[in-house]
Amino acid sequence: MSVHAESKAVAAPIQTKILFFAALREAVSSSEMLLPQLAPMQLSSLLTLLASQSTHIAAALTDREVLTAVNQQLVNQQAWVQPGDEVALFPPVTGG
Amino acid sequence: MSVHAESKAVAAPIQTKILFFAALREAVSSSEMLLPQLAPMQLSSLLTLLASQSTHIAAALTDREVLTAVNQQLVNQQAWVQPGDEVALFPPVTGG
Amino acid sequence: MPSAPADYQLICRIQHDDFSLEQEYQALLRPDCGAVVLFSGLVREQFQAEPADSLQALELEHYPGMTERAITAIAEQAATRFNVRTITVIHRVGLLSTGAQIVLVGVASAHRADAFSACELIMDFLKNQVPIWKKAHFHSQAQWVDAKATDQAAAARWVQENTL
Amino acid sequence: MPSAPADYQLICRIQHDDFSLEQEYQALLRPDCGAVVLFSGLVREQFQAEPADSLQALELEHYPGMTERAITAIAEQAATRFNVRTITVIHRVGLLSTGAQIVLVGVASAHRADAFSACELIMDFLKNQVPIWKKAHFHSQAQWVDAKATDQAAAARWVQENTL
Repeated sequence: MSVHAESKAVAAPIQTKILFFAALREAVSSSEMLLPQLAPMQLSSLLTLLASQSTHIAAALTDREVLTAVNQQLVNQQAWVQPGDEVALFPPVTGG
Repeated sequence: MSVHAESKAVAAPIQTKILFFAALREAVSSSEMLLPQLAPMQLSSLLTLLASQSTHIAAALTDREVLTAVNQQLVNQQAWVQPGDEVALFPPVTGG
Repeated sequence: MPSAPADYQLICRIQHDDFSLEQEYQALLRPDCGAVVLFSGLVREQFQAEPADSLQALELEHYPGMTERAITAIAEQAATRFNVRTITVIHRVGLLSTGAQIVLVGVASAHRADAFSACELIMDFLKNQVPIWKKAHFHSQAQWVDAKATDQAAAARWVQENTL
Repeated sequence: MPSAPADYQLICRIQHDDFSLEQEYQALLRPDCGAVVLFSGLVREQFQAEPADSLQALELEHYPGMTERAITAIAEQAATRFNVRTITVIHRVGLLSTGAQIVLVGVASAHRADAFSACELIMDFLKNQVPIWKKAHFHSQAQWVDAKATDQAAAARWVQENTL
């Protein structure tokens, strides 16, 4: 029983931080969300999971081009996200 | 006689100013010469005339690449020089 | 893959405060550098016809941490491809009025061609690969600035040249 | 043949005295310009091995009158080809020690690509078409600087692009 309890503790979901910037931050009305994540998943799946949280978020993600970064590196949606990673979603950049 | 005297006065040679710069100025040991010129001539002829003034000048003109300007415009040696023009001779430029 | 030379130096700052072009220029100078190229980007006047309005300010938002990482990676790419000694990138964030300085990119090198190329490459990538966004505040409304296709093309040309 | 826009402004000075990059930068700014590119050329350290010697100073000679005309023509060509508002060219002459500023080219425009291109074009032509010569003073001897083939190639590329 104690062994089972331990393995349950290991499998507990870790909070993956999702950051939103600029127009996307305004569209989702939030700059940061925590998404419980159990296992590695591709960014595309994580986005589907995120969109399932609310129609508001789903609309924000589909209404515009969204760039994606994992742990502060620009990546495409085939990239893998580990539980606890820092994921960022934002519109095309316009600095400089 | 007075008519002849007048036409001689009109045909009197005009001084064409020849300027030398940089390495060429040092080679001819002069920054400026005046060359009496009666009629328009091509720059190539004027350079031949100039070289005939001394072996020193002749050597200075043949020892290096010489760029040419007439009235402060870069020209090639087919350009025409009017009596009284400002002619400048110098090595390839190295400003900037 | 070649890496940036060991003696190459980068100054990178993201700040709200204004900067002094002269001070940054002096900090770039090295005895073996005969060429310095500086780019300064400013908030320029902008007018719109319908309804008649003019730009008051740009609001710049960024992604702290990733911005510095992205700029460092771009500068390192520039220093790897071109023979440069020092690079400075300063980008302001927050609310910046018309006429204000936004960004400074400075490069010092022995010869001019390297400094020009490195400075332009950094600016082109800064417009495309660094998480900074501009919101244009007009008197009657505010809107996020759209990314420009010309900026994508400008960055793409460095990639093409690289593969030649 | 197109000519430079009527509202384009040129500041051109040939002088022995040093210049302030900051002052010239401020003088270039216009409310409708979002981009300024500045090039500063300096006397860099130079060493020679045989006999061991180092550069003390450059001596710059020029052709008064023609220098200003040539620079004006080059700046006008830049303003005709690129959409720029203000151009500054300052070239120092006389004896300039190691570390001294030699030349400043500054360009202000609405967008960055025009300022970069105009500034680089002006520098490339300045190296090839303006009657200025450098003499390198080392401790043991002095020699006129030879024109470089790379500088000829740099200027030639603008001519090729023009005819495309």
